[in-house]
Amino acid sequence: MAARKTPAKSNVSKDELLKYYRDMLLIRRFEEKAGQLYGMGLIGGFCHLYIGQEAVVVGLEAAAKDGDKRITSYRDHGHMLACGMDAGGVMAELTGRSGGYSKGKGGSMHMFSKEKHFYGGHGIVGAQVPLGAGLAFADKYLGNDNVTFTYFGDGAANQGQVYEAYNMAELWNLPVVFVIENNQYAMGTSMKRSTKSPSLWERGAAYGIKGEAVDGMDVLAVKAAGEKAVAACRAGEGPYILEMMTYRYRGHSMSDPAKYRTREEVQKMREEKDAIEHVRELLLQAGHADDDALKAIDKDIKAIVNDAAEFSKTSPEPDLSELWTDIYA
Amino acid sequence: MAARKTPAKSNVSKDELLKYYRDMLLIRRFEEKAGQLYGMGLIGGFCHLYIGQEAVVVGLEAAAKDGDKRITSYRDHGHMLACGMDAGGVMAELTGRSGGYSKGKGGSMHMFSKEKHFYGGHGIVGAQVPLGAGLAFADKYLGNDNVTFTYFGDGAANQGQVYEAYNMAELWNLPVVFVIENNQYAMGTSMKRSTKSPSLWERGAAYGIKGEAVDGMDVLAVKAAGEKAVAACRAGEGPYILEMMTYRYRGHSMSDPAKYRTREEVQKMREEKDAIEHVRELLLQAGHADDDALKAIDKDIKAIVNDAAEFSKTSPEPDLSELWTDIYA
Amino acid sequence: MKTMTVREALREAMAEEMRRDANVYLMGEEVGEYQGAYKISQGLLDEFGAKRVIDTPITEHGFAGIAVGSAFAGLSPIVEFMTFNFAMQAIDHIINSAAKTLYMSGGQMGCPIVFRGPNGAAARVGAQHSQDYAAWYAQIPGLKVVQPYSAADAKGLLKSAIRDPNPVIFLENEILYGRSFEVPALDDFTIPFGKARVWREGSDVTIVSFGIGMTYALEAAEKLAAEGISAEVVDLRTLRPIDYDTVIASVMKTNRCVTVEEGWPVGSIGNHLSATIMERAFDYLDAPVINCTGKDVPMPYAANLEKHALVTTDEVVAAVKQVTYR
Amino acid sequence: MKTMTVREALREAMAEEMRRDANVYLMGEEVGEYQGAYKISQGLLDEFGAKRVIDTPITEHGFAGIAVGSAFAGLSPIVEFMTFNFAMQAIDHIINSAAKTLYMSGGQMGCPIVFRGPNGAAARVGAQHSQDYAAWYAQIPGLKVVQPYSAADAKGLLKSAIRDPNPVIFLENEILYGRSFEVPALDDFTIPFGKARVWREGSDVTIVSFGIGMTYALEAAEKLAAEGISAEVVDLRTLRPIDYDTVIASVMKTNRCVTVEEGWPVGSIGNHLSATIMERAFDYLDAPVINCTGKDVPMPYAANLEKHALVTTDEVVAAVKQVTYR
Ligand SMILES: Cc1ncc(C[n+]2csc(CCOP(=O)(O)OP(=O)(O)O)c2C)c(N)n1
Ligand SMILES: Cc1ncc(C[n+]2csc(CCOP(=O)(O)OP(=O)(O)O)c2C)c(N)n1
Ligand SMILES: [Mg+2]
Ligand SMILES: [Mg+2]
Repeated sequence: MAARKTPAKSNVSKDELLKYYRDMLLIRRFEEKAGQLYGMGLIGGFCHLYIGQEAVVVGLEAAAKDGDKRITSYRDHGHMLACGMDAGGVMAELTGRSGGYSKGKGGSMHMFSKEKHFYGGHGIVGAQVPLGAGLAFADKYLGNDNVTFTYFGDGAANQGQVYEAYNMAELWNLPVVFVIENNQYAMGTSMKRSTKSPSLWERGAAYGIKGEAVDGMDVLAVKAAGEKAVAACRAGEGPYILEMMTYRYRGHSMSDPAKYRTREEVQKMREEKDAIEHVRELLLQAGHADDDALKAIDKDIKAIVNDAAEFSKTSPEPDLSELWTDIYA
Repeated sequence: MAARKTPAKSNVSKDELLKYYRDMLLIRRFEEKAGQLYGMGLIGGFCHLYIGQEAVVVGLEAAAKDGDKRITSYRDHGHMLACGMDAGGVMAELTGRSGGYSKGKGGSMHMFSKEKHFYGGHGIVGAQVPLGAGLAFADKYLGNDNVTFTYFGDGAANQGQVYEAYNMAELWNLPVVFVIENNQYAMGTSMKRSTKSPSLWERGAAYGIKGEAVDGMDVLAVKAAGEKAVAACRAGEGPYILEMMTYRYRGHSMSDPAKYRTREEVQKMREEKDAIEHVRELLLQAGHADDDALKAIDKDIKAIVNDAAEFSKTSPEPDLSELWTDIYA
Repeated sequence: MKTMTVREALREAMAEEMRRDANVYLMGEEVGEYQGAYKISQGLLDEFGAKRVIDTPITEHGFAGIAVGSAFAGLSPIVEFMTFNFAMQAIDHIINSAAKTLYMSGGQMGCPIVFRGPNGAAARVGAQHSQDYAAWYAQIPGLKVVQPYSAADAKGLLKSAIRDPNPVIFLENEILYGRSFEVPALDDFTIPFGKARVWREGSDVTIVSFGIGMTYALEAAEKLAAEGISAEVVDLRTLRPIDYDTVIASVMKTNRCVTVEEGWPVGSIGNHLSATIMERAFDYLDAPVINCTGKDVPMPYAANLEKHALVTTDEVVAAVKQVTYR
Repeated sequence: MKTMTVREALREAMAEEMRRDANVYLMGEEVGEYQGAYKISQGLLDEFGAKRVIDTPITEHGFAGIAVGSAFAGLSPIVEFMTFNFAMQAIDHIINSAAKTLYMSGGQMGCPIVFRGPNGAAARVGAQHSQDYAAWYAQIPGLKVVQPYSAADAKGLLKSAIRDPNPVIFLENEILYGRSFEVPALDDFTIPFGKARVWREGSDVTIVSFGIGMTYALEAAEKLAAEGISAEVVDLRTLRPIDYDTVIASVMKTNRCVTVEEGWPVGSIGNHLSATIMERAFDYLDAPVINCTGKDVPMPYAANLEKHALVTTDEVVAAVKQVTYR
């Protein structure tokens, strides 16, 4: 991955920078806590951590307006926190409790919030791509100017339904931003072992879709690209593809020892490209914050995460009658 | 469609030209007869005629060697005749008789010949594309230099599984020629109503696959392109995509009144681009044949087709016990 | 009452519901300019325009997913599959996205959508175009499954399906499209799900069927009547929910039952009815329930074989005679 | 005899058959360098190389189609689906391409292929990752369907599946992978399809199950024995073909039957057994056959709900008591 370029004219305000810092940190600490709870046996099944990729969702949320929608895969905790869903509600879903966003019935991979326009949380690799195009279809049908962010991975990008969705999204000019979170691995398969395509976003060009690759470890670059994509969509020139070059620090899921890459590779990413560290430096360099201020934020975040964890342990299991509800509306 | 260019140096021999003429004429007359038998109620269900597209299969067969494989959709009569399958066996399958290639159990859409390396005859739009890549996979696995011709339509070209197959075919360098028979319509949907892609073969480029568009109404252009594609595949540089610009004169199937295009459009194609007429002119111009010689061929072909029709009427229906055979090998 | 074909009934149902609710739209291959491969949507493009009658590329997986997504966002799509054979391309969205999401979201994310199109055998279209998916879909919690026989039921049930807040699989049949029936001439005629219809009362045996299976069931009942056997004929109409009570009540009266469907035998609707009737009315059964089904073979093309591959009226008559010990 | 896990048994079966026949190859997501998502293919890449142990992109529809095509051309692929939930993406190739082509080609075009992977619920993986497809696939003529319980059966049946000239659906179960059983230490140990195994003889009731369902069946039999009820436990092992004779013979002896499976109730294997037993052994039945199945709900994530969504041993015990009128 190329070295980070701070945007030429960084007209980002102190408050914005601080917000990105907080939001990314919340995701990271939340995920670390989720990892701990998993280790303690409080979370079961699959649990896919977002650590390393925080700048993608935080940068794109900065480009979103109220009413915009988002949908993603099973690696969804970051997306939910970034769009303002409650950390306690998310964590309680991870522990399968009644206080979770799906009353404990969905788990880590399947959460939703109508209020925050978060449409899941989908377990089938690639399925969210046509679904996301469909959310955008609805907005176009209803005649509003909302945009849908449809996130998927580099592995998902090989699924045929992605290209069916591309084709129709362009044919119908749907206001959807396809966000490829290219973290370079699909489970143990590196991108170069799954395709000879040099890039993923360019595949959309054959369908007539504009797109670009973006440094997904740089929240400002992400935000800038997001604003461009969103503007195109709102102007009726959607869809748009953003390929976010990013990296996950942890294994694919909790059970993955990640032997398919070296420790050095991960270490290098963390050291040279970490998205949170980057904003931390920007804050310090610009004099927007000093160590104490940042520590205060850390403390805040820790408290939020601890409260979420506490809630996720004390919230009761769903009532057994819940087995039979929500099958039909 | 651009006006036909006769290849710069046409080094095609008399015998070859005569063979293309015969082979194309056989397909056309066979299909006309099939249309008649359908009208008489001797053929049931779906029946998709190949009239207009003859140059595609005849040109590509001229580029094939023994051992090469072919697979296509339900619009398969032309492919079978072009690779040397018996007209009587094909027609008897259309009438559902025991003398048909599938003993009457497959019908127009589902015929096969191991001997001629014809792998069907598939009814699900797009399904033959991964199947064809799989045939090529087997040849590569077995270490021979056979090539597989995988035919599909412009409508099929939107199916996601095509891109999944492209990706793996290129990743594994499979010796497969993907032949898009772009007859400009998928049932009643013209290509411009189904995609904003300006061309179909170019979609393969994003996966790293070489390809080109070809005048599919010109058997010599088809053959030349086929030879290039086949050579690449045999040299281990497959896959290859050929987008054949062609046209079907008849409706999609026997029940299609084809109201989605004008009579004039069809008439213009027939008059300006007809593949058989083209070769006929070449033969006459070059003095390879006179009217009498061509009439003799016509007569020959008519006899073959009439014999096939006769066989397809007299061949008995399959024995009722056949209901229960061939479910398991 | 007015006489109309199943085709017209389906079209009327869609047109009426589209007039009633601007969020209802129709999407599928050739539904618009071509007026439908089987002309079910004839005239709808003219009336409702290209915004609401949408021709798609041949990409079932993709457009089913798009339609489901739009339903999550509040629209009420009707997705036409040219036939249900092609819905296998899209079955992951039908099952995993449409049927399961309400549950996975703890009740938040409803999916009001209708998937409709011809199911099962047409005439002479071979193995890949003739599969009957009734039993498969009926297995899935989160789906509702409808398979009408008559035009009245087609109309009333399709209107209910479009209004239903859940994903509904609406299984039509190509052979039935052209059949005419009496349909109530009401302004707003709907039929609730989960109510079987007794087409014919009888005392000696209960014949349970649905969809095109009813053709054989009614023909058989007619033949049996001529031989002095009185058959009660029950049309399930919906396969999820199933109206068990009507079936059980009838079997408790006749003490005998034969089921009829065109689909394959293993894991069939008939199997499910047999098991349910045995569990709930064991002591009332004077004979085993017999399932008349399509044969356990892929559909052959040849005319003579195809006829035998399907269930036949003679087989139903024979089964009834067997359970009535005649 | 040697003790090994189901995981090891499956791996040995593949390794032995790959040694035996150079045309057998393994394809799927993460089967090679990662050694299998569930480590079933551990070591195979090392032994057989990348030509025969092939990592694919995440494109089930595409690679299933490629594998089927290669089978038409004479190879014998083993396709691993990371789980059978993802096989829904590829189900058109499984049904329309693999299962039907021999018939459609009048016997010319065989398709020797094995589709294998974990089926049904694992632990806490939610609704989209927990579906049991046994009954769906068992419905399809042209497929063979295997669902082993023990390691010995896993090994012997997988070896038979790989040699079978037909498409075979081989349904494994993640929970069973780590369980140990005795496996015959033979050079070439195969088990024929269509032969049920009687795990436990008994006289009061027949419990029929397969796959992980056997866990509940055997546990229930143990508990029942303690209460003086003698249960015969039959493991179907293959669901297409089904060994009806063994089941019927047992029911004719015990006069009572309970079926056990984790899958959904409607159109279940249990339903099929109920219907078949009723048709073939009606006069022998002293009580209705009861089907114990997974509940008619999508799989919930919460631990307490998940436990109840699956079939339980207590339910099997209760069903047996009901049919034995205790
Ligand atoms: C259709 C399907 N196939 C396989 C899987 C198993 N699986 C879950 S995640 C995953 C890898 C996806 O990688 P990518 O799309 O790059 O996303 P990432 O996990 O890196 O965020 C696989 C193979 C699945 N859930 N769905
Ligand atoms: C998956 C699937 N969807 C729909 C159909 C119905 N159908 C049969 S042919 C056809 C049009 C295909 O057009 P194209 O690929 O251009 O081939 P052509 O008929 O022009 O040769 C359609 C929609 C089908 N057979 N399979
Ligand atoms: Mg990835
Ligand atoms: Mg076409």
